[in-house]
Amino acid sequence: ARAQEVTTVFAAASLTNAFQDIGKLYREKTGKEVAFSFAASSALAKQLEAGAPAAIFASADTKWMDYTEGKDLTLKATRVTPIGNSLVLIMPADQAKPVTIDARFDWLTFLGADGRIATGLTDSVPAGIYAKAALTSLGQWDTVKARIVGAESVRAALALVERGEARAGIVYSTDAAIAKNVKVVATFPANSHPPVEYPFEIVKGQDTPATRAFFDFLVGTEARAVYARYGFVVK
Amino acid sequence: MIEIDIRLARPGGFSLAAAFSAPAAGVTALFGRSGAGKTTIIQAVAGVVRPDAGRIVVDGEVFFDQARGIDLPIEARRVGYVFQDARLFPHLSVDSNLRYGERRARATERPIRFEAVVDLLGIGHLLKRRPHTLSGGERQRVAIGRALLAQPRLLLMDEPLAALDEARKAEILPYLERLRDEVRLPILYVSHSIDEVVRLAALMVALADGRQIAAGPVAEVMANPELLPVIGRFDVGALLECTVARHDEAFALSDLTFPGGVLRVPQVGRPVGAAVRARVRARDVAIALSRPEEVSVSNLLSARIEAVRMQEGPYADIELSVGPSRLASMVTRESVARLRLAPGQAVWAMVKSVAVDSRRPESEPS
Amino acid sequence: MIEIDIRLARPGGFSLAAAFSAPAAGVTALFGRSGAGKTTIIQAVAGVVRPDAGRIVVDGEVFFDQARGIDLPIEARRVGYVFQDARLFPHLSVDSNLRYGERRARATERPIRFEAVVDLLGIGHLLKRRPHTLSGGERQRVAIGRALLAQPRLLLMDEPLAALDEARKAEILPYLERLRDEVRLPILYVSHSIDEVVRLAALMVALADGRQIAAGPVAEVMANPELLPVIGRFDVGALLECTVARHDEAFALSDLTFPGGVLRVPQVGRPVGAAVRARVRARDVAIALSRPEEVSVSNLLSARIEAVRMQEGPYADIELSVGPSRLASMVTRESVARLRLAPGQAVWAMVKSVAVDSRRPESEPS
Amino acid sequence: MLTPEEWIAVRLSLEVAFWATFWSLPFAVLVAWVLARLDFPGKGLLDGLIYLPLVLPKVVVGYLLLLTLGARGAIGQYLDAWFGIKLIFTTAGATVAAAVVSFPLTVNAIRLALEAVDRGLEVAARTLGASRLDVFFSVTLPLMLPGVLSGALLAIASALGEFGATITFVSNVEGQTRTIPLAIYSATHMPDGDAMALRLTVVSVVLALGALLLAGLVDRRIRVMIGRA
Amino acid sequence: MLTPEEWIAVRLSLEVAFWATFWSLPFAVLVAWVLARLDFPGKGLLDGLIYLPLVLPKVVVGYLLLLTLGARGAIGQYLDAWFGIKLIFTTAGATVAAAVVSFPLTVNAIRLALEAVDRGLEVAARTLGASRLDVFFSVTLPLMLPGVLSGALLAIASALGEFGATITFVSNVEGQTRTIPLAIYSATHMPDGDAMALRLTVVSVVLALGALLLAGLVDRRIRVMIGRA
Ligand SMILES: Nc1ncnc2c1ncn2[C@@H]1O[C@H](COP(=O)(O)OP(=O)(O)OP(=O)(O)O)[C@@H](O)[C@H]1O
Ligand SMILES: Nc1ncnc2c1ncn2[C@@H]1O[C@H](COP(=O)(O)OP(=O)(O)OP(=O)(O)O)[C@@H](O)[C@H]1O
Ligand SMILES: [Mg+2]
Ligand SMILES: [Mg+2]
Repeated sequence: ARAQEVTTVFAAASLTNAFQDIGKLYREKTGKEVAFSFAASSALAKQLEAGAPAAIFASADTKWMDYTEGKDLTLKATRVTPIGNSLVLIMPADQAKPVTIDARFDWLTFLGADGRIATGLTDSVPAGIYAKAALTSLGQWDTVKARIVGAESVRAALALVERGEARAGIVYSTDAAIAKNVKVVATFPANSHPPVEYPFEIVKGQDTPATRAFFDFLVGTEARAVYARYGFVVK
Repeated sequence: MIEIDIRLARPGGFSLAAAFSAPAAGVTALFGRSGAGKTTIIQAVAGVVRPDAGRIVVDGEVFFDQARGIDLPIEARRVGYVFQDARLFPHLSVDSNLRYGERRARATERPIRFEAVVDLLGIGHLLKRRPHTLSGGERQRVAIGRALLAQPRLLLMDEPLAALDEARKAEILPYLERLRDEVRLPILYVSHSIDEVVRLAALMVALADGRQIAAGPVAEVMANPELLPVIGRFDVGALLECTVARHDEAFALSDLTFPGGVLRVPQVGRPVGAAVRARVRARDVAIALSRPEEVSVSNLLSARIEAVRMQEGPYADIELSVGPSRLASMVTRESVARLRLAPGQAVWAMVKSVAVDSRRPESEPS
Repeated sequence: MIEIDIRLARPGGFSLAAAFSAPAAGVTALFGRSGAGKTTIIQAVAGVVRPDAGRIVVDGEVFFDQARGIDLPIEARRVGYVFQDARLFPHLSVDSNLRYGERRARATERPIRFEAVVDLLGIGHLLKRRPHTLSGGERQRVAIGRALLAQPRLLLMDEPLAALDEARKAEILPYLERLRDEVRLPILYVSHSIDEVVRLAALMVALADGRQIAAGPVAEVMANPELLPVIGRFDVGALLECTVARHDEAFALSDLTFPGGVLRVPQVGRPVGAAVRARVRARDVAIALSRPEEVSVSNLLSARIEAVRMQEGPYADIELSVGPSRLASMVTRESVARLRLAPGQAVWAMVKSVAVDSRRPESEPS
Repeated sequence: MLTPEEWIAVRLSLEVAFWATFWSLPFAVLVAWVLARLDFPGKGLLDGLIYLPLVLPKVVVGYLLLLTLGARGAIGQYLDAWFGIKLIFTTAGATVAAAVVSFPLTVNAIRLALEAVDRGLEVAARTLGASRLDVFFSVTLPLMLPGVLSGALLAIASALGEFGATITFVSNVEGQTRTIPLAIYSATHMPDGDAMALRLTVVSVVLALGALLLAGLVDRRIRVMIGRA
Repeated sequence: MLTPEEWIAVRLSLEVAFWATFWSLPFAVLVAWVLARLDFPGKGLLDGLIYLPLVLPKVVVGYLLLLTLGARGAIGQYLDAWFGIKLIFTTAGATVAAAVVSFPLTVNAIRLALEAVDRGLEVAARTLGASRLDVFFSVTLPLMLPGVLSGALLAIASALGEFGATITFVSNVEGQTRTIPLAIYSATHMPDGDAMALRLTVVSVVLALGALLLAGLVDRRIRVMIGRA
């Protein structure tokens, strides 16, 4: 019942901080209610498919947005991609020393005898998917594949690095920014992987003025400031 | 009228076949050695065990009929079952255990009253207790009370008094007699005590290894030599059907006439003219060749020796006729030799009054 | 030597205080009405229930001593406990149940043998079966066997024979006697059957409501009028300490001398000169003013009336002396009046041979 | 101590745990009874079906719930059309998810207790005139209460910890479906989330210990009541 | 039918489920016995501790395992240094995660069965000369076997379905820790993963039904053996 009165936004879990701040700003400014559901983009997409009455879908990658579009669940015409992210290599703060990632980077020396790289699941968690793409395009995937450990979320990968269980991690710059005890030691070349983008769309049948109002707010200047504060690449 | 005709086999080799009928009121005793199949029969009547074949009819209602596919559910049979193990409900107080069946009973004309049962069984002080705090005998008494208060139309009692002391038994037995007679409650009764059986039962079914070796009036069945080891040598005896002739209030004695003579026994609680049954144990009957004078023995019956049977050990069984009635006497073989006892001889049978058990027989089997 | 001196209270108001000692070999009977505390005492000896105070010492080994803080664990006490409920292990076959204690027993000089026990109890055909397929009596027999085979140094038996038929009892009792005498196994024995008690026990402890009302040799305790309702009027009697004088092999009789006379009884299995005890029930003793001739009664003892006590109902108790020995006779009040029986009178006591139980007494209490 | 958001999550968790247990318990008792006392073809299948939510990753359970009970789901569409029951996004849905996930645990506990009830007592009750149903309520149920209680405790505990099925089925909506575990999940995606995650974890533990303590007291009472103390 | 990767996941799942059950069962029996038969201060705490893995989101459980048993963890560092046992990123670690998560379920089932064992029989065994330990193995354990079996089944089932704690503690390393649930999880997060998810779900269900069937047979045998059939 409540979903009718308030605008419900489906957002990828990695947008949690930013969207909550933006939601607060919006409430203060307009007095209107917005509700968020933060989960994996895939779960949200499936829920939309099952008829979940959300108004806006903010995905952490284009694949799932394409999926909902393909199922005619979200309005292609409304797609905006206001923010992106960059992929970085992190290490525990006490072992960190900057490196440069390119096609000649010697991962095995960098990792040592049994060092591991933690990242998201390389076939399902966006950060992991991008990491695999980047390493593949650098021609190094087969070398490091065995050293990759896939976590359930970027946060879990961060924890592994923070604890020193993994020697390094591949995460988003936004994640690295909020983590303690880790340092960014390199940024993956932007051309080594498809751009990390967060497409937003309005859900079919929910294109009401209220939805529009918040959707526009999400890409407005105030929102962009918030994105920037959390380390997103604002376009 | 209770008609039982059942066959059933248990895994492990035991098989049972029994067929007997019992009157609508009165006690029928099931008798036999341990493992003979007594409990199995009771269970079949209660509906706890399903016979392989046969039928069970109580008061015209078919409990079970294999041929017609009838098998009345346990609760519809309204039998009061006193289990060999007490089976009290552990989560209920003694009081609630007693009330369990009472609350579920149909209204009856002459309900068995709670207070009466509690008094009789001497469990008033236990009402608030839980079963696991009761002694073995206390548990059994509560189980008897619970079965009675369910206002059953048939009582199944599986060695109900085995765990009780003599005094308690002596109190409960007359009550069961009253139930039998006044409420006209038919009772199937398993007991190893021939005293209880003789006192309560009109009919007796004797079992051995699942076979029914005899069924009929108690006196007849008890005469069956196959039963001797079960009954025990010392409890064998004769039953005399008597009529109350006279009461001697001063000495608390009664005279009973039976075909062939008079027996003087401890006072029976029945009016003059009433029928009673007297049990005279063979071991309590002595034989004299001439009428003994000035002895404390009150009953001196003129008898004739019908048969003399030498037994194992020192024993000899003497069969006596007193008029048309029969008596049995157990003496030593030495006495037989000393007195030269022989069939046809006229003798005196000496029976102490105090040794005669007399009981009130209920309606006899048809 | 078994010394018991315990006090304990149960929630619900029951409290127990008992103090008695029993010889190192022999049977001590615990007697009393349902709920008197018999099982509780047995449990305390087994270590299943912990007394609030007191001590329990068996053969010099302290099982329990509240003052010294000793409480031997159950398994260290090596008591063979036959429970009022059989408590067979449901997951083991009868055979394995029997072997359970045997396998854990210490080596003893005269082990109780498996085959002997199985034969005695007639459970050979049940060995492969599971407890839940046994009848009530079969279960109890297996439980007895299991306790015996644990080669205990003390046997605790809580109404072990109540569920058994007379024939089976008659087989088991002599075996228990043999155990008592040959293995010199002390036994604490709870039974409602005074026959069993008299037959087996040297000592008797009578309890009422947790109080110990009497303890001592069976004959003395049984004379206690408080016990009459428990024992039952018909089982009262005298015990005579006798010596085997002569065997009459032809008639399978034995002559027993006792201070004051001779008793002729069914043959006892003891050599001439051996001590035996004979039980003469009051109800089996008749009185004659002159010596009766030509009667089957083999024992005519010249006696003197010591006391005449009128009882309720038709009964009168006559106390007789035969030389220095005492006998009791139960007659009707009418006979007292008819024969004008009075203290001081010289009479003849008539005792049928077949009515005398004689038993082999074991080492008497100290 | 806790932020208002956290309080909401705690309240919601309690609500979900309570109602999930409340609704699933009678069914669990019924199913346990059927499995323990009846024999029928297809019993094995039912047995298997009941264990499914345990065997499958909770995310899959949530997904299956979504497919069946979602607004467009096989059953869900009728729930909405006929009864106006909406599960997706709602506390009711979260309750369903928690109940389904805990169901095998509850059934198993109850079944074990039920199987330990002496059938001889049930027979005795029937000879005293009680119908099967009556016997169940007056004898069997009281005697298996410790198992029911244990089952309820398992249900509450697993409802308090349920995450995967809930977030997959009914998403993560504050005040509606964001129970403590989902709030912890969200917290881990916030810069200052560690403290919040820790607080909520502690709350979970305290709630569980509370439930356990309460269950312990109730259990003691039940055992005294049924004479097994 | 299944891809080689999927076969690896299936084999791994079976291994993990088997070893997790195998190792946790004796401890579960011990703990259940302690909880059911002993009384000591702090028993409530132990009881609570055992329920924790059930109450907490599995991800939190995994995180706590990481903190304690990781290579740098409070205990984990010594496991490595002293015994050379490495849990993180290994099948052994996945087994530990599965065992920890299923432990409360196993303990609970065993405990219920244990509490139903008639103490009178234990007393009888002791009068026959059996020590407490002997009694446990010769009387108590056989009589509670149905509960142990039921506990084992719960352990296997929950190990087969365990996801959150495993992935958080030991991550997803193919051939080491990538069990069926992890593979399914990945599949459900791929737009074209439905077919794979479905295949693996079916495999899970088949495995569970197989375990159940086997348990059913064993259970019947046990019941016949202990005379409760
Ligand atoms: N656990 C208990 N809690 C409270 N009272 C108990 C408990 N166990 C026994 N009692 C009470 O203690 C008294 C003695 O019990 P006990 O079992 O020793 O009797 P008993 O002499 O063996 O009787 P019976 O011949 O009926 O077996 C009884 O009144 C009984 O109700
Ligand atoms: N469930 C069962 N499976 C196999 N055999 C059984 C089963 N129940 C009883 N029996 C056997 O059937 C026979 C008759 O048992 P029943 O219980 O009727 O004997 P009973 O006459 O009551 O003996 P008791 O006086 O010892 O109680 C016994 O030999 C017993 O071993
Ligand atoms: Mg029987
Ligand atoms: Mg007792």
